[in-house]
Amino acid sequence: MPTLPVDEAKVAECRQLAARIARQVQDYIDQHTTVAVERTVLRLLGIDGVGDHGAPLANLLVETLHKEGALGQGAAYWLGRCFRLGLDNPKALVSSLPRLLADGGKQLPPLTPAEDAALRADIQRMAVDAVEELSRRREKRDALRQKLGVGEDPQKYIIVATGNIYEDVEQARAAAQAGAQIIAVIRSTAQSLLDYVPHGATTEGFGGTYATQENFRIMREALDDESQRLGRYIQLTNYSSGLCMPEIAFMAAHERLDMLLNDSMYGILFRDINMRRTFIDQYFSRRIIAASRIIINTGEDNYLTTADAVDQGHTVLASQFINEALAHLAGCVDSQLGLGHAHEINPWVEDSWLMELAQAQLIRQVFPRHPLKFMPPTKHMTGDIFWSHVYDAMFNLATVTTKQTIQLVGVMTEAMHTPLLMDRYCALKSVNYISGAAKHLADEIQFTPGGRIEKRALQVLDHAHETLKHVDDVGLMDAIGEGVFADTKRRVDGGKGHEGVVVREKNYFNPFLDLLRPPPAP
Amino acid sequence: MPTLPVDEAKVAECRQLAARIARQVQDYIDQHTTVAVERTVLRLLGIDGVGDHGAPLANLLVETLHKEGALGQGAAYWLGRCFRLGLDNPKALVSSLPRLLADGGKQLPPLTPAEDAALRADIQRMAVDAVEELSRRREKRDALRQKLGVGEDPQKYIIVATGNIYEDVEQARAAAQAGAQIIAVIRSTAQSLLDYVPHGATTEGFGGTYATQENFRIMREALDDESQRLGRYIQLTNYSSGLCMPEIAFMAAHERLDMLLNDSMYGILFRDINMRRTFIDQYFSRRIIAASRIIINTGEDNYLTTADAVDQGHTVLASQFINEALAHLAGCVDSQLGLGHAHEINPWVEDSWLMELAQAQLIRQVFPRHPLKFMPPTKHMTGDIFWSHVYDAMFNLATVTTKQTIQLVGVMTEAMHTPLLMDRYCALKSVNYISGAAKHLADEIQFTPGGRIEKRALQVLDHAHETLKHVDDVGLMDAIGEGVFADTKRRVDGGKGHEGVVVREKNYFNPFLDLLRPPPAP
Amino acid sequence: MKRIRPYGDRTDDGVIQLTFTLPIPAGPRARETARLFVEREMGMKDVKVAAMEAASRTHAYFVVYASTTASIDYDAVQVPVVDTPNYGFSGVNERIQGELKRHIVVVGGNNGFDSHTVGIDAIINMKGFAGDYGLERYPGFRAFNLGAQLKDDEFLDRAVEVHADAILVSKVVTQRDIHKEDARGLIERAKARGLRDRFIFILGGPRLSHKEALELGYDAGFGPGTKPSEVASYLVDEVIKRSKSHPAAGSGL
Amino acid sequence: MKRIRPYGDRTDDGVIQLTFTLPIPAGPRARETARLFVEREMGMKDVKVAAMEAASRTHAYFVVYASTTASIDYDAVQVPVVDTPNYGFSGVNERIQGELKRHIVVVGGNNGFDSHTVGIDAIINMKGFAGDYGLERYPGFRAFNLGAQLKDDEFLDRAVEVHADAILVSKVVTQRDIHKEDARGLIERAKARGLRDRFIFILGGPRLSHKEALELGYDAGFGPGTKPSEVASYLVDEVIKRSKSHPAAGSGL
Ligand code: B12
Ligand code: B12
Ligand SMILES: Cc1ncc(COP(=O)(O)O)c(C=O)c1O
Ligand SMILES: Cc1ncc(COP(=O)(O)O)c(C=O)c1O
Repeated sequence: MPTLPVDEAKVAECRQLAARIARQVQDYIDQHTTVAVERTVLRLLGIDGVGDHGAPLANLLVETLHKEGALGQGAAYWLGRCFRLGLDNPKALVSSLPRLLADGGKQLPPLTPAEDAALRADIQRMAVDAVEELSRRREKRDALRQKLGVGEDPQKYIIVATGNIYEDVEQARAAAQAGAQIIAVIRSTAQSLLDYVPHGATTEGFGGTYATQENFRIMREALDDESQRLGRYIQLTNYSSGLCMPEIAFMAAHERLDMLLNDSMYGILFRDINMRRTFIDQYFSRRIIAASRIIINTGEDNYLTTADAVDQGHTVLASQFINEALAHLAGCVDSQLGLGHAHEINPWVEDSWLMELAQAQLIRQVFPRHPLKFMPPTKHMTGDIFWSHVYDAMFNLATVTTKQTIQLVGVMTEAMHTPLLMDRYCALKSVNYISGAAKHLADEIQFTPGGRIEKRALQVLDHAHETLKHVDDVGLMDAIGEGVFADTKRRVDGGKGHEGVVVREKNYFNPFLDLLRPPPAP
Repeated sequence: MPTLPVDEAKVAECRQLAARIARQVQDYIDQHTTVAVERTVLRLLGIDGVGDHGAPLANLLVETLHKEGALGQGAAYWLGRCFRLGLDNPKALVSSLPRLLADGGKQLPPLTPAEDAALRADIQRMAVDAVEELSRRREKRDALRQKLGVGEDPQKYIIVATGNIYEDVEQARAAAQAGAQIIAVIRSTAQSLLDYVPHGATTEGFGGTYATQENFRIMREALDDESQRLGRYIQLTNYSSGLCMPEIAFMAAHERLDMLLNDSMYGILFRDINMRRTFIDQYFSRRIIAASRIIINTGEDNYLTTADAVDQGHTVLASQFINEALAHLAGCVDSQLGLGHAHEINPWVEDSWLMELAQAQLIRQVFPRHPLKFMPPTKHMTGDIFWSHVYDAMFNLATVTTKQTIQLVGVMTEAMHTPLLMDRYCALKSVNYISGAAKHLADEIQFTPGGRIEKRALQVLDHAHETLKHVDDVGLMDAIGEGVFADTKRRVDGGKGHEGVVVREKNYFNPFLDLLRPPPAP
Repeated sequence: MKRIRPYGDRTDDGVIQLTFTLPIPAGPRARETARLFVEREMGMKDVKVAAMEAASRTHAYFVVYASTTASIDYDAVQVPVVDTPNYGFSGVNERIQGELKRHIVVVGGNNGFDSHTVGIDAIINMKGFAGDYGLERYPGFRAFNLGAQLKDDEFLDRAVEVHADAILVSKVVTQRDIHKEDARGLIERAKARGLRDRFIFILGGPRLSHKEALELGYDAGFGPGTKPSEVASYLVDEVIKRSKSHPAAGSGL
Repeated sequence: MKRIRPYGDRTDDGVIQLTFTLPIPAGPRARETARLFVEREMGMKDVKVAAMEAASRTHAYFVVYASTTASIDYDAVQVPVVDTPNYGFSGVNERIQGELKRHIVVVGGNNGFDSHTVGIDAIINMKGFAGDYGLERYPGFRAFNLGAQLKDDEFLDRAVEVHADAILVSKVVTQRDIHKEDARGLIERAKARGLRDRFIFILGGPRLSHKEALELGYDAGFGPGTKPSEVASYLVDEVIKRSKSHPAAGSGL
């Protein structure tokens, strides 16, 4: 692989800065919970299904707890209380809970310490079972993956997005047959702004298909079948960032997904979700992810759609260090961190491709053990599909030249629509050709010492380092306020979902915070 | 530029071998002439126009001379004789000549030495004028080219081929507007097998447009205009190899063409034209080319359409050495030698693109001063235009990576038809993008020492060296008989046009053999 | 009348290229199906199936070249255009200072669930688009970028609040024509609130044109590649025109 | 009856992609012309002009997506196919040795002005095509490759001379349907000389199919990607079949 003379001391310093930045955020996280975290706890404890108007039971329960100011003790605690009252049918719970909590919970006399301990022990047992169930599912997934193998890097990741899970299945199978290794089902537009996860199989979406647990199951089942037919394991991913980040992480873990789009800041910057909410949510989601050894895909690639990739390339790297540090705090290991970056430099700028190589190689070297996710051009793609197809081809070549791990397959119709079946076929064929024709290119070239590529890479690293110093100075939340990332400014108390943030009470109960532990290294 | 550790001594040895091979052929050439050479002499001396049935006057005269066994003295001699008889109207000449030559030329009593000398002196004067006229035209061309500039390397060469010279003009202008720097007008299919050059402007062709002097003039006039509009000089090329190789060279020189497809063996291998005929013709054509400082494009790229590019890549290089040596013997200088090579390795072979880079870079280093012509994929192109467009993109990148001079622009519809206007637009846009985005890539990478690319390049050079040794042993004509080039075997006395080869008599007269001299270096 | 048809390799040859997928397995019968489909069902001539490949076990992918017999009367095609000249950055400022003598106030954003701000950012934010400064940079403009995912009332309220001359709406997501629905929705809400005539309504986005914007009830529309100076030029003329007919108070320069 | 239509993103949505050029300068009016052309003149729906660019000062280039309302009855599409199984190299040889018990003699070439030998070379020459040996390599075949630019009489004379069972014709250049003209010409010449039924006539090339070959008067046709073993398999069956009906002398094995 062409190697850049990266200053390892500077990289180490970046990591230290990021660790400090993350630690500060983590201190905030550790004192709070959110409606989404608590819904996830309930789901982990078996609260599934929907109420009369299609609202998930977990939502109905948590809303009640929140309205009554009881959420700071943890939904697990209240579930335990209900159980002790003999209320163990979830639907019954939903209808009884408001009454029980009314008027500051007068109907619920305080527990003795022994009763309290017993309650917690009961829930703890259930939680242990739940975590064991997740482990079994992780093992089942890993066994099949192990048996069939996922194929070589770069792994071809491609999206399906018909809105109808059954058509998605058709298209995912077709994509797998054409060489795809990872199927991503794009969510329906704006699902990430819904403060609940829709339920059941869905056939009407909007530029994407609803992420529901049943849809996950249907797709995984189809891919298991297709994997057997093709003799190679097809991985599945979906999107977790958003107002339901931890819930979707749970569903994904339960339905044996292999990866998740999961970023500590994407929701803040691109969906205007409140930053406190997002930080708390990402943490709990990543605890599940760490335990289920799901690979996360972070969203730094998106920064270059709003900010210029030449001027702001370093913000991608700076953010990757932060995402890494936050993920580590949640127990994720490097081999799970599919940090995102992208090939988004204005293609008509002279030597733009040299700059792409520089940045891609730099990131490869800085994160050597990480299953990096490399995003194709999107912003400068145009309706001229022939040219756009060539532009993607250059991205494909950059991917092999710098040995990226996960290759989001660029599709020539990016500027028009989510890919048609034929678009995907063309895109995969291009990748297949280039990955083979230039298979060992990375081994066969070196960068000219002191040349344009080296200089650009070192400059990006320098700027990332400076950015991290500044973020460390002002703190991550204020840095986001200044628009350090993605040229987008967000206020600490602005954005959606802020009302769902709750201070943990002294007696806050969430058994999973202890139980969710990374599995032993494989 | 990534540099290969090419053994310069071996390269020098290849050149010596090629010089010896060429010298042997040249000895044969120097004792012969052909109907095409003699027609060219007549055209140089002003015999233009066509007879009653559209046959060119030059053909009618030479046919008569040939039929009567008089061609060995040279058409120039006979033209002189006719002039001395007062026959100076070409049409009258055509009708009188058969009578004059009938019965062994009884009506033409032998000349005294003084008369003979006077005759030759008269023709010599005309020939001097003719060569001066060519010089003036060359200077005019060079002045405009100098003034406007041709733009940067690699120079984008693209074909037009509608069959109708006026539509060709439209399309050539469109191509120039889209960035083309060199326009090639493809000839009508099988024109190269016609033993005459059609006359006048033509509007009906067959997969191409007839190469006629008037068509050359029309296109050059349009391109002069377009050059002025665009503020950059658009070059023009056409095809000379074939049964009329020297005649087309003359017409091209006269009409200020910048380049010509002109190869010492293409006609033999790909049109089954007799090899003796071709060797003699190529020589005289190149004398004109040398004097007019036209750049030639040779045809080794074609070898890889009939022979496998992995196995037979070295035959391209071997042939380039021979083409170079033969061109030197005709007075051409290196800066005129657009030796042809191609990107024709089966694209689905692992590391095929690495082998392409190896060969392209090798040829670049072996011929550093030569305006190399790099041909895009043709053989493995398919009707899947999206994939084919990507395949061309990889060729485009190989072109800049190895700093080729003339880039034949590959068109995605290669497997279907000669390019539509829109195909050409798409093709040029791809080239424009890649040439800019990877502009300095050649400066910024090195090949890994001892790696796959290096090894492949050195192997190709070794094999070329061995091939040249073998050709030197058996002689070029017999080597062609064995199928050394293009996996195609041709017999010394087989193929078309053999009957047009004539031994030069002792008193053979062709004033241009002395007069056509390379111009002083610019 | 000048009827034209596609130019492939010669004037009027009508040659076009098509790509499509049929839900049948690739094979000789699929190839013939594709050919017949284009020839008989779509009515084209000289149909050449350039490629047939198996996009999946059950889908065949085709690339086809064919000649259409259709033609169109180019002279009869009329399309409304924004015909203001582009005065450029300084030209616009001069006209504002010299003629209008007050600021032009605009609010811009993207309503509905569409979260793309890139389009409106390109028009409003300082840095602008393709080297052409955004409205924020113009001394004669006061521009408020409200971002995306805006509720219609929020959008209109801000316009009222800042005494906007114009409302700039960006629509990027076009699936199932949601951009039209959202665009129309805002106009209807403005009408319902009696605000339609108070503002110049401008619509823009990658799949929009002036023509479509007019059809959706806007005063002007801008499509892909729009430069901020084009919008500024249109606005300065339109505001001057309107202030001549209804000389209203504006924020002084 | 199963009427099908193109599959874009959903079953039966009919979405196809088109590319074409119109001989008019690029601009808003050209864009509208393209849209109307596809919608009104070609009869498609949901027409989206994805790209319009100036291919030249006077030609606008378009990429369009649209939905066709056309559909086709797939069940009714019939296409003749060469239905011999592929016996493979050794399978063919076994059938020749075991059943036919004599050599199969073929001559192959490309007539007219078409100088492409690559197609016939791929079928006849030793090395064959895509790893599948050519007929020269089969012990049971005697194959003569006559190259390209053949005169019809030359071609037929050689076939007579070597007692060929089959004549293999390759046509590559297809401009203005010259391949059809040349292909038909050879058959007519054979008829005129009373030789049509003496040989199996096989036609092949990148733009040909079995169906078209039959229409042009041949016994079989082979298209792009043909492997020599497919041709060998067809030939061995056909020669066996014919030798059963007309047991003629052949060159012994
Ligand atoms: C950047 C981008 C994003 C960014 C947006 C960041 C941001 N803050 O805006 C991110 C990554 C967040 C994103 C997310 C999504 N995106 Co998006 N995105 C793009 C992308 C890649 C580039 C757009 C862009 O930067 N254009 C550059 C700007 C400058 O151009 P423009 O918008 O055309 O604006 C110009 C003109 O149109 C005009 N103009 C525009 N608006 C206005 C307004 C006025 C008043 C005027 C005068 C002029 C004007 O002037 C501008 C300058 O010339 C496009 C693909 C593409 N290449 O177009 C997809 C694309 C638009 N996205 C798409 C989709 C589907 C989504 C998601 C729904 C994906 C998902 N399922 O998760 C989400 C959106 C969720 C939601 N709720 O909306 C689709 C839309 C499909 C369709 N036709 O409906 C596209 C086409 C990609 C695809 N092929 O699927 N996206
Ligand atoms: C190689 C090639 C050449 C070589 C040919 C060398 C030679 N000795 O044959 C050279 C460089 C000499 C050449 C020259 C020309 N070529 Co050419 N050439 C090609 C090219 C690039 C590849 C063809 C190829 O190698 N195919 C590989 C073979 C194995 O495939 P195939 O022919 O399809 O054969 C397979 C099947 O069809 C089938 N098959 C074929 N024949 C037969 C016969 C039988 C009996 C059977 C059973 C099966 C069978 O089996 C084969 C194996 O699967 C094509 C473009 C392309 N990519 O297709 C252009 C192409 C065919 N050439 C073209 C043209 C126009 C020319 C020229 C006229 C150009 C010119 N104006 O100078 C000249 C020809 C002049 C003349 N008089 O004919 C055009 C034809 C356009 C058209 N549709 O009519 C093409 C499509 C390029 C283009 N886009 O312009 N060419
Ligand atoms: C990290 C991450 N999460 C989520 C998403 C998708 O989010 P949404 O469904 O909100 O469009 C993306 C899209 O790019 C992403 O990068
Ligand atoms: C050197 C050379 N001459 C001539 C030609 C074209 O010859 P023709 O007109 O015979 O097809 C080619 C085509 O590739 C060539 O390479």
